[in-house]
Amino acid sequence: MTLFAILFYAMAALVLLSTALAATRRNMVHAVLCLVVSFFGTAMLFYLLGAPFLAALEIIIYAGAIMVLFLFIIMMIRTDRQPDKIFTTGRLIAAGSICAVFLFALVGLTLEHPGGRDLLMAAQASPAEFGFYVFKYQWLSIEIVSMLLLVALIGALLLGLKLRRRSTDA
Amino acid sequence: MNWQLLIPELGMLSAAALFLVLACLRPDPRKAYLVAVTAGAASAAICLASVFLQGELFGGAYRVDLLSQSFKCLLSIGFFLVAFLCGELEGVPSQRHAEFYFLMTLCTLAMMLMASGMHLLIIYLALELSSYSLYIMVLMRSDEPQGLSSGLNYFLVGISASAIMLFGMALTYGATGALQLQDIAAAAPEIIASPLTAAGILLTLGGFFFKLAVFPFHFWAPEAYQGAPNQVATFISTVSKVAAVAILVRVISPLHGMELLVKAMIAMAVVSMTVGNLCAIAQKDFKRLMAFSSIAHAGYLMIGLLCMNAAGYTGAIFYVTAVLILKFTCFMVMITIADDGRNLQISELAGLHRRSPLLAMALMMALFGLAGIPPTIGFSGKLLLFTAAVGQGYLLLVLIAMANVVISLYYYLMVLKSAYLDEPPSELPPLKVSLPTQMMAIVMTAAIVIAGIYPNTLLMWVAEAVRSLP
Amino acid sequence: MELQYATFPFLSALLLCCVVGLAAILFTPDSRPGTIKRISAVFSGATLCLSIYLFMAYDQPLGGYQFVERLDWVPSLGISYFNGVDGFSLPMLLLTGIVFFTAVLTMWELEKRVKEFFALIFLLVTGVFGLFISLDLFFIFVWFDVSLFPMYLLIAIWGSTRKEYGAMKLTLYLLAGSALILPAIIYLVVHSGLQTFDLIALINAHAFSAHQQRLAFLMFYIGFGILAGVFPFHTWSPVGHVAAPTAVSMIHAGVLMKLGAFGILRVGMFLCPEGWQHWAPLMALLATCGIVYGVFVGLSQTDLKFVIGYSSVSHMGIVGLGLSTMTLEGLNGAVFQMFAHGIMTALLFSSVGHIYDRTHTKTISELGGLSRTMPRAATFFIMAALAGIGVPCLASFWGELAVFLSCVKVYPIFGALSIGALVVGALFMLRVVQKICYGAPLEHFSGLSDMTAAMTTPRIILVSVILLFGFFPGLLFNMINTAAIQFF
Amino acid sequence: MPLSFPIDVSLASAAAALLLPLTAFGIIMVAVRPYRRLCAGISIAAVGLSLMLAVFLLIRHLGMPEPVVYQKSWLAIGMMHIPFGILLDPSSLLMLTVVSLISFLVQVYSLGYMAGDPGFSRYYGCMSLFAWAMMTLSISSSLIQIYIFWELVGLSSYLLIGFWFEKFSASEAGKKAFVMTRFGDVAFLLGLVLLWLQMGDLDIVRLNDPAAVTQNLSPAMITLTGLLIFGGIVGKSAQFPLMTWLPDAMEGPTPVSALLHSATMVAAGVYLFARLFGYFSLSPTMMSVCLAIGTISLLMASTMAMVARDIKQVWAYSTISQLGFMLMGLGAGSFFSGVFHLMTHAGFKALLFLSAGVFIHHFNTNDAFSIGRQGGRKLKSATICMMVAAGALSGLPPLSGFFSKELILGRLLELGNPAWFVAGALGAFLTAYYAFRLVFLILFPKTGDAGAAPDDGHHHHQPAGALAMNAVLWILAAVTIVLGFWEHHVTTFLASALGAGRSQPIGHHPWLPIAAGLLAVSAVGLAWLEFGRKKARQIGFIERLPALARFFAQRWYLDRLYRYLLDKWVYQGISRLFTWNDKKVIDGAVDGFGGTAIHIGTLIGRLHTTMIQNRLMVMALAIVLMVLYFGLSG
Amino acid sequence: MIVPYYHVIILAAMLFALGMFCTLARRNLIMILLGVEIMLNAAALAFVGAALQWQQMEGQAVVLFVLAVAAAEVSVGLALMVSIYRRSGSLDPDVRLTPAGKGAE
Repeated sequence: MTLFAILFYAMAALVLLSTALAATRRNMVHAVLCLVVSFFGTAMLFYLLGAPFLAALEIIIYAGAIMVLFLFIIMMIRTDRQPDKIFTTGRLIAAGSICAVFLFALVGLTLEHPGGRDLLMAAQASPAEFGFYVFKYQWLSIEIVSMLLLVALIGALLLGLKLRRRSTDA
Repeated sequence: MNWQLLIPELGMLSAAALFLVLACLRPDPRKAYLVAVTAGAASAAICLASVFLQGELFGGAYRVDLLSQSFKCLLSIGFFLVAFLCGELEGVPSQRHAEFYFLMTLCTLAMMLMASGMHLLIIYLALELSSYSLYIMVLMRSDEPQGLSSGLNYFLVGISASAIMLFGMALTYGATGALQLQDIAAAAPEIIASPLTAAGILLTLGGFFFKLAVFPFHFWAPEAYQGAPNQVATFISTVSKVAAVAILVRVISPLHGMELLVKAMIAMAVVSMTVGNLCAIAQKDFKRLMAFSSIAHAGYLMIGLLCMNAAGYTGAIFYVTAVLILKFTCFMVMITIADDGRNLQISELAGLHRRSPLLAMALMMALFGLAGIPPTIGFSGKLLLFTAAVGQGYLLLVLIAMANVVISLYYYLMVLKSAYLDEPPSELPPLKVSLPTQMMAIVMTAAIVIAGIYPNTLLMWVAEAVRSLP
Repeated sequence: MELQYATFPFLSALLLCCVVGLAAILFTPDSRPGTIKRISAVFSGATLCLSIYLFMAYDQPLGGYQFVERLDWVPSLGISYFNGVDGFSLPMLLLTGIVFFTAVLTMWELEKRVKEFFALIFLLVTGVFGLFISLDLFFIFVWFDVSLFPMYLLIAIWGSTRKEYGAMKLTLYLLAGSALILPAIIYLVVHSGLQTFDLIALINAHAFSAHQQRLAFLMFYIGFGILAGVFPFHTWSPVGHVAAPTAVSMIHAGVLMKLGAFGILRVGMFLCPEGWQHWAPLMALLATCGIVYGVFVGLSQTDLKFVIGYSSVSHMGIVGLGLSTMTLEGLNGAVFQMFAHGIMTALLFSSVGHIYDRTHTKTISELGGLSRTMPRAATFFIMAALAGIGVPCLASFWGELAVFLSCVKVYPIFGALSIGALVVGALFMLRVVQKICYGAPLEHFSGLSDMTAAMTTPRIILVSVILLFGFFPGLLFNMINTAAIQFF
Repeated sequence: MPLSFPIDVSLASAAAALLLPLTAFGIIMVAVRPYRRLCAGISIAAVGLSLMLAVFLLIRHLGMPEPVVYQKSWLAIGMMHIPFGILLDPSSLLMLTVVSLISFLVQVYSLGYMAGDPGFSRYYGCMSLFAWAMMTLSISSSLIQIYIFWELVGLSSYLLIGFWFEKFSASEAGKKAFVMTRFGDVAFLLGLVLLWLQMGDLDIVRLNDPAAVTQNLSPAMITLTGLLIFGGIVGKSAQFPLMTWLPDAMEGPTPVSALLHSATMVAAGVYLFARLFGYFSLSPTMMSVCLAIGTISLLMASTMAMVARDIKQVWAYSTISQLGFMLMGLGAGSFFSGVFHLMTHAGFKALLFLSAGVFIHHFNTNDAFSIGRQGGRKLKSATICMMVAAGALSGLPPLSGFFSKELILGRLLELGNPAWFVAGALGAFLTAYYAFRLVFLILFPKTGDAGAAPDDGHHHHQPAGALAMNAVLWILAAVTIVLGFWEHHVTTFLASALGAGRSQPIGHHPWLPIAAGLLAVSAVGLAWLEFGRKKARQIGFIERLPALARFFAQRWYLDRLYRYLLDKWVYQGISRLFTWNDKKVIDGAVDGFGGTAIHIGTLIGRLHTTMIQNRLMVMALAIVLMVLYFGLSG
Repeated sequence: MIVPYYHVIILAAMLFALGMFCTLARRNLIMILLGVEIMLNAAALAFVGAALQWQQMEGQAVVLFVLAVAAAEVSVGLALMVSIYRRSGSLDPDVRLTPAGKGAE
């Protein structure tokens, strides 16, 4: 077992643990913070799996921007009015068993898959290479994503405008 | 790089840009409407003109052929038709009309990209683009609680489906090492036969099934239809379905021989049809009923897709064209009656035969078409689908589908009963139907009947388009 | 099978008559119901004349399909516009022409939504004519459905007792039948390997295995059989007939139910002879059940139209029995019975319709003494009832005789049972006649006027036809035989 | 150019005889219904001409050696070959003459009887229809043709019984007659079809040819078909057990009763038996059954007649009993006796009814006691004619009935078992008893002799009508008196009739005529003792046993039994069961199916309105299951 | 050489299952959104692993776009949540929005 492997498993454990915590925290602030930890772990995994640029982006965008946005909103909203029980027992069991079966099925499929047991070869995509690749071969996707972000922007704007209009009305 | 191949898309993009500019200028709604109709007509004309373009872009990631161009024609025609209905866009605040058209244009553009995309990433992103445009369009409903709750539903189901699809793509990519459709199909046979690949592809298809509203990805549909502005519901039930079929035909066609996938699709088709039709029986709201009927039609469309042969694809494409025309006609009638943008209850159709015989007849033909009764285009479509299915040996599936047709007939007849039979509680004035709407009703009725009696031309075109599949 | 191509497209002209009539009605303004009625009468009269002409002009010694027209329609699917008539379809055309014309005349006093009514009737009849002349499976199915779906509106708008329920039940039930027919058609077309819907080509190909034929025939039998009122799929019939307005009842019981039997014959038996052979005992059993069951249930009905509805079930059972015998006489008898029952039941419904229009009731116990109050209407009713009983020299006797003869030969027990049902059949018809026509005239009906001369015209036509073919059954049998003989 | 194609005179006149009444029917029903007298005129002229043609044919074919057959195909499809034919042989010619004669006379009589009735034209129309059907039946050349006209005869009977349809009892009686005879007809049809299938055709000449029959049919089959066909005879001739419709049929106008329900139509059954005599005689079982049924009917009907008060009822019972008597004769193997009795019976029974009709018409009552009390005997010609006819019915020499009865009794004697003869004699005795019981009741009323009854000529209707009625009575009376003396001529004439060759010889016992005469006279004497003489209490010996009298008066409770069976088994039993089944089971299943679909739809529809996560859960579950399936099957 | 490919997949599947669990079980709209984010993240991880297995950059490129999509999703989603919260004062997914004009402000 190489150092890489040890690191991988450790990070995997960290990610799983923090994600599990995030999924089960009653306090949403705690949940988001746990998730931030999880994303850090994921970024490490990205790095281990040869995507240093993505690891950076993961931290910047996911942990940095998105989670902070979540935090803002959660703070904006008074959380004390939330329902006391985060889980109803029935739903907990149902959701748990669905997820467990899903996991079981996927693991089974994966184990059967030919070539699944090959060890991964370590490789590294340098940011420059990566950027070059993306803008050479995937620029249509970039265009689409830019439009997507525009739409999201307009959408958020429209929703926000509605709110403002409502509060001025009121 | 041959830019000409992108002419339809570029046309749409420039229309979108135009609306973005207009949004800043805040024109009056009437003007925006005229621009939209013009843009729709122009884009339809452009698409028709560019129908015989052929070629590949981005190393095969973007394919322009007769199939994609035909779909683009359908999409732009659908766009034009929906834009045509926006003359009384009462469901959306009047100062937001330009943004509304912008989103609609962008959504259509995204669907066009889907029709040509050969790379899962492009397809995924285009799908997301169209979905997000639709989320926002649903949320633009001026009756806010309706819009919000349905938008929420639509959004949550949509992002879940998109996450599932992404994960499926990851699995597929992991198994085959490719994201381009041709390369996926070219993977080693033992990889193709592996259940993990099948599962990956199934989950990937989930995103498209979500667009098509096939069980179990259909849960957004009733709420979204009900809560969306009427025109948006029209758009979702017509144009969006065309796009879903376009992409499904693309994605599924290289995968023939995947037994597991076919089985899963059979199950989904059967459940969709049955759930859609059974639920529609109990509905009072016209749009909600249409939503469930859309789910059922998605089930019929699946029959064509799961045949995984040219006949099946021909049937599916023909049928989705039929659905486009038929659903549009229904919604046109509904929008004309509910001229203040409210949700139409089926009981409000009462006395329609007297208030506007023309619309009543159009509605009747459209409903019979949806039920698949000859001589309507809906029947020709079903015939093609079922012929393909029986050809593949799925007789039982066809019998189930026919049983569903009978169930569906029940609620279509209930609607018809309202329109033709019931008397309104108080005498209502004759409907004011504008001349263009009248013309449109006549054109649509004629199209329904003529394509039902003489489907040859359309059929030849579709078959030719399917032949251009790689 | 011989195909004689037509020099002039008479069959298309027949269809065109209906379509042009439909268009003419649609373009006449609502406000002129009189004109609409006249247009309807003219065009339906034209179809009648054409069908009579076709009947007379058919070259019987030559046999086979005549007046054939053919046009490729959807070549890629093998669909063609392919029409032709033989000895089975000509009597049906004649029947349709007669019933259609008389039904239009019967509704002369209609006042409610005249335009829509006649338009729908024309649409319906277009489908009926189309099915009878079509030799292409695609068109057969198309016409089949075209003739069914106007039914819903016709019953639901202009009907009476529980009309919405009846209309819905009838339409759904019948279309459930067509839900079996379409898969069966597709199944055969696909498995023939010919990629064609051409009925004649499929018959001549003999391409189907016994198993395929059995499966397909069963589907055809049930699918078309629902429309033909085959027990136990008959319950739509009384309910629907009770609800329907007069002309619709006439056309429906008189022509549409025949459509079902004709479908079994034309599609099921021609295409799947082995399937026919295999299921014939089942057909005989169900038909006998229908015959016996229909009369007994009819015996205790309180609504006049229910009684007639169940008599239809019973009479159509005779048709089914004839088809199941697989003998020349049985086939002849079945088709003859189809014709005779069509005319007879049209007469019954038109008389009842008139009675209902005047008295506003169909409940048997509320009627009485009509022979005194409305002698003409009552006379027509009695004539029809007598024809229904199977009195000789009225048309339906011959059909029944031929069917019973062949049935006793093939299925002695079923034959004996069906013949036995004649007693109850007589009892239940005469019971109704007695209750409503006989007895002292009722006070509150004394002011009612009898049929006007105009209203008697359609009934007189029907009675004359019954008598004509009652005295000269050969006119019809010889025609039918030209087609039936090719089976044996 | 002169028309010159060979016209067979016999064919032409037979065809004309058949066509005339049909034409009359058509003209009356379609064209001239409003003109009442014209209707009557047309009808009577048609049947009169037919009568003349029939007589002409009879004379022309006197002593013919072979039956003459003309046939034309009516319908020929596969093996279903239905000829329309004319078969002229002695029996058919005689029957034709009898039918046309009685029809003619009755129609003339009806001029008076039916005068003023609102349905006058309809009446004559139906009469013409009947005449056509019955005449065609008599000279039919094939069994299927007989069946067809047999049904038509039944139809006209239905129409005429229910002629006064406003009366519930009349319409009910018509229905009953039709349905009950239908019972027999169904058996007839079944037997006919079986026979057809075995023989290939139903030619009567061929059926009477023993060689042809035995070649094609096994003995068991002969018996089976024979019995089934006999069922039809039982129905039409009102024999046990299908006899109860006939007394009810008296609800029709009296001339109708005279014509249809005594003289001609009901005799069609017996006639059919005679027609197929050669065929039936091949099966001894069949003949015994016929004999037994005839005997039972004879005795049962006689007992019923002994206690009836209604004048027409009595004659109706006597019809049943006399038809039974004919069947006894035929069943015993004697062709001539049966046919001859059929003819004499036609004459005197018509006379009985027509004279009864005069009483009924005059007094507006059917009750014999009441007629007697109101001075029935004042109607002289009617009374005399009735006495003549009753004498013939009783078998008093030298009236026609005496001869024919004697023939039958003579044949019965030849049978091994004396019981048949005893039963026959008993029947004859009872017949004479009840016939004269009625005569004496009318002649010698016991109380309230209201002598104010007007004379023969004083009627409230047109004298012309009355004249017609009386003339007919006298003609028939003359026939009744003289016919018996032609016994020998008739038998020789009949010798060449179809099937007559298989007739068994009739025993000739010199004592038999005397014995028969004495029997009749003694029965009349008994009736005189009980009803006729001055001190008679007018209570018959049966009436002294009230239980028995009630039993007879209730027609042995046969009617009650049928009514019970019809109500309990058919209406409330099978019919109700089937209706229930139709509503609840078959239709219930259909509706239930629809209802369930709607219900399930509502339920699933509700799922679509619950919390979003429930729906996501279902979505996830479905996906997971599919993936799991992939995993398990992979 | 680091770890077998299927370990990465299983890890991603576990993450995905956790995300799904969060989405299905949490009675809070924001947590549902959060669950979807976890699912997207799991997919991204699977892509990176697959990219390494096939030694391609395509898979990594996808992840880049996934990040963008996630951002769009969160912006729209959170705006929606806030709207709903403003209207109903609750983030319960079972919330029934009151008709217009009667918002719980």
